[in-house]
Amino acid sequence: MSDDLYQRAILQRAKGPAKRLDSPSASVTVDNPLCGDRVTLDIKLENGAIAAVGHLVRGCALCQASAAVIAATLPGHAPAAADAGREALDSVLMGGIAQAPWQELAIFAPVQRHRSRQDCVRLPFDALAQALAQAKT
Amino acid sequence: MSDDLYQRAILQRAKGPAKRLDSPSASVTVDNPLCGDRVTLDIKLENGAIAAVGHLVRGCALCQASAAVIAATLPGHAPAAADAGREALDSVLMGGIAQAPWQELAIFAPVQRHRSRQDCVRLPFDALAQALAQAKT
Amino acid sequence: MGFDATALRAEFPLLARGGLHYLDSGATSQLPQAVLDAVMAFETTSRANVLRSVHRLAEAATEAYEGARSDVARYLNVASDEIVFTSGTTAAINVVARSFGDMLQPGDEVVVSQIEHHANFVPWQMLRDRRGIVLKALPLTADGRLDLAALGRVVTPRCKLIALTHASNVTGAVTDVASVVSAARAVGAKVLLDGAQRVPHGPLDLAALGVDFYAFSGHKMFAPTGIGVLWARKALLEAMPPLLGGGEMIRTVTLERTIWADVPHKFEAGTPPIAQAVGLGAAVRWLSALDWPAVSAHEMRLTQRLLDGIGQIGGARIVGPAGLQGRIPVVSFDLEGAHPHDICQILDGFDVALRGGHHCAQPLMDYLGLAGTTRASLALYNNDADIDALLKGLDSAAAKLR
Amino acid sequence: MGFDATALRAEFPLLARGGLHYLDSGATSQLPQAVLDAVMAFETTSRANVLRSVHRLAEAATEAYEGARSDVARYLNVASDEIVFTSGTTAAINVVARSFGDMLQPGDEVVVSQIEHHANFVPWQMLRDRRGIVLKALPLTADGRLDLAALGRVVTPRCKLIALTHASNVTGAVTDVASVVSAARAVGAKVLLDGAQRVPHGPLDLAALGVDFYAFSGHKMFAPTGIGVLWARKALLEAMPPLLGGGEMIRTVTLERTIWADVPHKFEAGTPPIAQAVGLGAAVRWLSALDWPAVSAHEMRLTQRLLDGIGQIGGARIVGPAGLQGRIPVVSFDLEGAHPHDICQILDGFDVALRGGHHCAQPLMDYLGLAGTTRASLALYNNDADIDALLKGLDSAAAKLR
Ligand SMILES: Cc1ncc(COP(=O)(O)O)c(C=O)c1O
Ligand SMILES: Cc1ncc(COP(=O)(O)O)c(C=O)c1O
Repeated sequence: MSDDLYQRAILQRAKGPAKRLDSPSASVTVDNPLCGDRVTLDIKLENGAIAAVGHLVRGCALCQASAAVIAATLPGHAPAAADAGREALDSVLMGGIAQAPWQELAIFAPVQRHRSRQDCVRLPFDALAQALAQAKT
Repeated sequence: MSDDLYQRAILQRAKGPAKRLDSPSASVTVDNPLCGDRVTLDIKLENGAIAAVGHLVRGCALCQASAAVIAATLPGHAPAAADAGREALDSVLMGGIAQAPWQELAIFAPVQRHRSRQDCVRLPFDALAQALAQAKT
Repeated sequence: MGFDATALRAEFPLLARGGLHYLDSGATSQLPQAVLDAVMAFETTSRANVLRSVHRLAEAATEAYEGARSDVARYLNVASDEIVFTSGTTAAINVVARSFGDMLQPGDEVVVSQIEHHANFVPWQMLRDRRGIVLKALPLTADGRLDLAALGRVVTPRCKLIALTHASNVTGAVTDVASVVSAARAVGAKVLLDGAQRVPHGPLDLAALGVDFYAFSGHKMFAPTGIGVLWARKALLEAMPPLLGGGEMIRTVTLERTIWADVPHKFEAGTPPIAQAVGLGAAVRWLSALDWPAVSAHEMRLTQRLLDGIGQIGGARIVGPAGLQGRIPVVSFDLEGAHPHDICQILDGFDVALRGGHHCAQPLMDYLGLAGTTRASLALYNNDADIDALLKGLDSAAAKLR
Repeated sequence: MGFDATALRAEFPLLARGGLHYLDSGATSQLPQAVLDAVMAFETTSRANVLRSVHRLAEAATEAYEGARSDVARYLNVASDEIVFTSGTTAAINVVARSFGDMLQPGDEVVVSQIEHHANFVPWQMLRDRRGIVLKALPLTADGRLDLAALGRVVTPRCKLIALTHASNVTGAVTDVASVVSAARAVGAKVLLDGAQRVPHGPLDLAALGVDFYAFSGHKMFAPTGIGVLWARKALLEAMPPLLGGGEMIRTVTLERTIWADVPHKFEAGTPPIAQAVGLGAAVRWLSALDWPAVSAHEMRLTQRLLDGIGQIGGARIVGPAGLQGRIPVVSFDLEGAHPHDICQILDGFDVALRGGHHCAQPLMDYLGLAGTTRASLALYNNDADIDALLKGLDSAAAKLR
């Protein structure tokens, strides 16, 4: 019933190397109080676009994979793509599809049936939103 | 099931006139916190014996009847008869019999099956014990 | 929809067995099969701790528990994150008396009334003794209602809270909430209603009532014992410190300090009464499906019969309002020369369950000059046979005791 | 008497349906049919409020409720008027932290430990912040036991209370109570034990333990949610002011002042969790009838299999004592590179219910330097198939996640 969560795609992302940025425009750490997960997200803005994303996760595979998808997808896009990512994730978690450039979020479709785990996937997006807000000020 | 409590004997005693003493050796008022019942008992000692008992009850029929039986039984007896009365009542409430001079307590035999009401019958005996203790000091 | 009194009564196993005229629902109501089934189903298919584990049982338990919170919120027409599960009315009011009360300053005033149940009286007296607040009691009118005309005099600018019963467990009188709320608003005070007796008699619209706190128990509204509800406006819950500390109510704990979880969890320390909350959810769903105008008409028709019947017994006197206006189906009376416990005991012999005594309202009894009253409290499952048995038994008790 | 593990498991409807390896009993245990039946029988034949009315239902309810108190007292070998029913361990400890705690003076000391569940930690931290007491935490040994050698240093003459867990919900370590009690006695301090994890594993002799307060929950010991117990020595209960005010806990109430009822009722404000207490009574009667040496041997044999099996998984490490000495059948472990929630989720796919996370013991996690552990907690109904399924699933999870 739950094993489906741990498909190759998610696990590969989760196990991929995590990399922090050296001189980020903004850097944020957020916690999930329930499970103690902790996500650190760095972003670098250049010419109004996101040049790079760094990440470090002390957390579960879902959380790690989610942060890794952000780091892989976002560079080269405008900050507004972050909001689109959040919406794409919500859509996937409700059984819908993810619009470009966030198609890879489809790997989280099985989480739809595991409500208690949805926050794990969302946490990196919370960190992302906070980092962008920080970069703006 | 419960109607048996209100037999003629108990009701007659309960409805009999209550009379306070004019110059008691001791007078005590006790409350039953659960139902708000209140018993006042006066005793007069003469030559080491109980000469008279006065009583006033704001309470249920069982409580009134119990006080009335005390007032009718005790005069002329030594104070120790009060303890015997307590024992006789306990005996009746456990299905046993009441020794002289407390035979009339047998009217309370049906209370045996109504635990929540046993304290109603006991309250006047509590007041009696306190009044005797007061008279001694 | 309509309403079939016989069919409805048949849903209550304890009553369906027959042989009992249960008129003590104001103390504790009976349980419909739907609630018994919901609790049983939970305990035998979904039992686990909530908000903690990720396995399927824990997910099911959490969903059932949080689902109950939504059901209750719907019954009250409020948001579900304003619903705090407690162990009962008493616990709910005590939370307010501590968490809100301990934010008050010496000299601040709390207004209760002389008709309150001890649950809405003793906690405020304890607060008075702890914090040096001033505790005032709204007086009563001659027919035993709150004397709302006195509000202008009793409620001063130092008043921070008016805490009143929504419906009296002794007289059945329902409080006119609108005038209480406007008196409170005039001085910036909050309003708490003790809804223990009101909730079994139909859905509520707390938003429309305009109060700030509402407390009630499951066991009086066809739900299990061990569960109750505190509803409060979210801003108040957020401002109030928690009363109890422990698991589930924290965000982070270190040796040095603790950060609370969001509301409502901040007020739900420890494993909550999970199965009981599930039962409460089932009860409000069951209640919500009823045709309430029809149910109320049924309750009131029986109440009228009761008032009329008692009025015809020599020496009997209704304690509280004598009519149906602004009342729940709770009727207290005094039978001259007969003690309430004797009456109840004799009625038990007629298979009628009543309650006699001070009903946890000693200040009211002092005001009335009575040691106690005899009370018949009805619920939607009562029927004409119950009233017949009561009146017949009362005749006999009166003849015997007087 | 002996002990038939298969027959015993069959008494638990949720488990008897099959298909689930429930190893999360440390969070909440399952219910045997005997307890379900007792609650159902009460609700459908004796449901009424207690200590209030004289009708037959009320008499039956009062007898059932007070009978449960006697049953629990017998399980603990104490007097029944020292048993206070609460809504759970958390509520029980909070009562002590308020009622006993608020009698302490600034500068007085309370000693807890770094291994405590938040339920036995946060209330004392709140007391510290409220009353200015000094809160000290007993450190741990390398294998995650209480460092009792530190007692001499940590417990000073200003110490008024030592509040420790009887058995850890994370490591399974059982506390050596005798040395705690003697350290307390040397300075006149009281001892509170959090027995939440200990009570499901057999009857207790509190008199012999020599402690002053004991707290536990029904839901972890095969009884309903919403019920718990605070035991305390009578003299302490008599000296402590009540935490909650309301009905049932008073002798008399006037507008001016209130006189409390006798213990234990002074601490049971409002309608108690009646049906839940009846369920708890049934649970302790059911537990008392078991052959405990045989049950313990069964629990320990499975625990040994678990310890051995986990030890054979590469990268896995037991958190806490590695042996059977002084432990309950609760086993936590860390699997390098794998997050507890991922492990639990994958194990759920093998029909195995585990719990991962901080287990409401964040100070312990800080000490261990872990975000959380994965925990298997056993009860008397577990069997070899449960252990097999767990170990098989763990192999698979380790292969997948690492
Ligand atoms: C050791 C310990 N203490 C206290 C508690 C709290 O118990 P409850 O949540 O039932 O109040 C628990 C269980 O969660 C526990 O394991
Ligand atoms: C008006 C009122 N308030 C409060 C209570 C207390 O409710 P509980 O005993 O369920 O806490 C009751 C019932 O006894 C009541 O009738």
